Amino acid sequence: MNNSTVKKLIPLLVLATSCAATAAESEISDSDRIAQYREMISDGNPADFDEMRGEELWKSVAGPKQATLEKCDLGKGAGVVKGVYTELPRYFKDTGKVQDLESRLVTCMTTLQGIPEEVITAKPFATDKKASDISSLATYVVGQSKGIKMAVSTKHPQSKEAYEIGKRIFNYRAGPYDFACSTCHATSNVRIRMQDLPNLNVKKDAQTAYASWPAYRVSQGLTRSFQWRLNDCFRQQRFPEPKFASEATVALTMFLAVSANGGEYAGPGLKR
Amino acid sequence: MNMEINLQRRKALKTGGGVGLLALFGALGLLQSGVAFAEWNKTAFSAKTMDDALNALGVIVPENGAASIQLTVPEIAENGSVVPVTVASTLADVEQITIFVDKNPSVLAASFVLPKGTEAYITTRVKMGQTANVIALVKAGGKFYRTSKEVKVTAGGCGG
Amino acid sequence: MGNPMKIRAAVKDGVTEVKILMQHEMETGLRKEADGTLVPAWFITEVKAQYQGRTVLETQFGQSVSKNPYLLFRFKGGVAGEKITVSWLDNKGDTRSDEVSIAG
Amino acid sequence: MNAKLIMGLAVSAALASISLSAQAGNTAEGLDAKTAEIVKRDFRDKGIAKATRVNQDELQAMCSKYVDKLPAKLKTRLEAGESDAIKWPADGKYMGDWKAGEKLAQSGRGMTWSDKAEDPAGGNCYNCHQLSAKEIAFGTIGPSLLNFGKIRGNTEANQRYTYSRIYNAKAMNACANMPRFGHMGILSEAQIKDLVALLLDPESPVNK
Repeated sequence: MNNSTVKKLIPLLVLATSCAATAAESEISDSDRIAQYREMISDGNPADFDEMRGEELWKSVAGPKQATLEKCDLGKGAGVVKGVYTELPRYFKDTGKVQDLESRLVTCMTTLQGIPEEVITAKPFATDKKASDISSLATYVVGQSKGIKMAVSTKHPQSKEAYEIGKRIFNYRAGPYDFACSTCHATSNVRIRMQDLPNLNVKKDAQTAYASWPAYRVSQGLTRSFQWRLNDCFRQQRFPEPKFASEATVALTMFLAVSANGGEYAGPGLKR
Repeated sequence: MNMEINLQRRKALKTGGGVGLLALFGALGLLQSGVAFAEWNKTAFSAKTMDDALNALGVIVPENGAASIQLTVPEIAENGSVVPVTVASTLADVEQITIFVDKNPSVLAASFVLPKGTEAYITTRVKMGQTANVIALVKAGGKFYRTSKEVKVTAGGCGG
Repeated sequence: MGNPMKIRAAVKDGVTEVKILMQHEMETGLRKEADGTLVPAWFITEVKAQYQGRTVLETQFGQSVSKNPYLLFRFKGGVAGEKITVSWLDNKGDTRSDEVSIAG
Repeated sequence: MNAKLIMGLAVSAALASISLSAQAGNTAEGLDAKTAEIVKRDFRDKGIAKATRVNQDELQAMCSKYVDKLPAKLKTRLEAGESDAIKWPADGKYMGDWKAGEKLAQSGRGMTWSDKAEDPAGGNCYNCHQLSAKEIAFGTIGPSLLNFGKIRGNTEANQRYTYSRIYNAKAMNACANMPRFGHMGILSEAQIKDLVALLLDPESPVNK
């Protein structure tokens, strides 16, 4: 054991008999070190490659209809990509549904390119063996909203309803562990192991957290979409699997996106 | 070995465009795209211990570089798959910078040859299987200097 | 042929800073699949950066370099608008070259 | 530092929204019903995580509905029910092996769709608690348990108490964050005993 380890252990041992508040202070230094680590890896985000791949897919003909996605309407008119992510999810007249980015991309790929929905949603997440087209497309689209403030509307009654349902799903406790999203994400200044947890009921935390997804996950070497983020939360909640781009996940996204309103979108992010 | 190098050259040429003129340059060692690579130091990169790695690099006993090498690593790495390492040096005439991780299966991580005019300042990212020392070796004016720092690799997330 | 790199280069006060992000799996050869089979080693062994025909950095990598390798280095000289070429070679003999103009 | 204050605000905000929805009558209940319907439809079996896991027992349903702030009477009733269901060790012993307990505490595995049925579940303890001083990667969702045994004493009464807390934390606090490790069959009796030993054994790193 070297010196620095010993130094770190001593304060912990001293604190052991004192109260929890003091213990919390000593932990700040480790959190600071984690922050320092994140700062050091913040340059050179491999998510850029996924963005490039997505842009190419967006502009390339594909599917039985041999069409590109350049006429896809993500909410601001056919072909508009700039800033669309900051207003998603939203209500779409043509489908009569509230859709998030990924479910809307499914719509465009089916209607414009003629790719069957089952084909798109069968394996919607990237693996270390195979990239996911829909995930790369999402990375490309979100990149075009960098620096723009989140402004998701709940004016439409269906949007409002999605928000309310999403809030309920956020607090929905079930499964063998009795976990809900709120079990880990409704308290400030707590962490799992060394990972700080955002309190998604607090505006600032919600903004920072939402604005950094999709993100390149260093531990997996993959760029992850927001639908993946929710999917993996439910996995760790010991829930069954949420269907990709389902009403449940879109409603939850609506709740989280509205909670992040006003925050500047900063993705795609880079995470541990 | 030779065959392997030739194969690599051929592939390199292909990416360079594969035209006859380039092939000619290649044969003369004047590859336009600059992909005439030196031979990879297999012995050093296969070394399992610091001693073996240093031997393979022809280093006898390096000088203490604590004062002359600025090694920047995180004290704690949130994830061992990406650990940022920056090596800089105030020494004159730095020719080479080498980075090791003493507890990795192969201890030598990366080696940089700095031609004249290139500053002694390198950042890269390495994998670490566990808490270990990152070691920087700097060759300057024909001499080797060494310094090291510990990086704690933590268990992350929910672990599931 | 490998996937494109992302290279940024900028000159300031006579020093050019180059940041390179490469796309590569960097498999150690020690990782196992879920079914227990070993994933063969596959990693970049060498990276070379050139400016106006002269080498400004020569690099050798081992298995310990992270997936999608990142490199930052600085060299004296370098003129805005001029090109930097970066090339890599991996242990399977695959290679990739990309270039970028130095920003002012 | 402001955690308490922020939490307080969040809780009162949550309460306010509940009472508002309650005034709206059918709307809130309608939304609750619709949420349950959507959740049942939109989650599917994956690996060992079957779709039926979204079906809530009364405690889960009530804690969801009241966002973990139960009316006093309901809280008391639910806690009594959980307490009555605790299965105590037949041999009357509560202490196992702290070394096995430490291993369990370190493991965050178990019961996700990427775990296998035959893989033993971990205790997930370090995810939320500080235990051994040697482990710096500990969570803070739950209180620090460093020196738990030293502070509380390794008495039989305390062993029994500790066993019950791990077996079913909801017996004392209906909407606690902590899973009901025994009640829900996550950990076996022997595993819980190992964790009791980790917390109380004077030789355990928790108390060193």
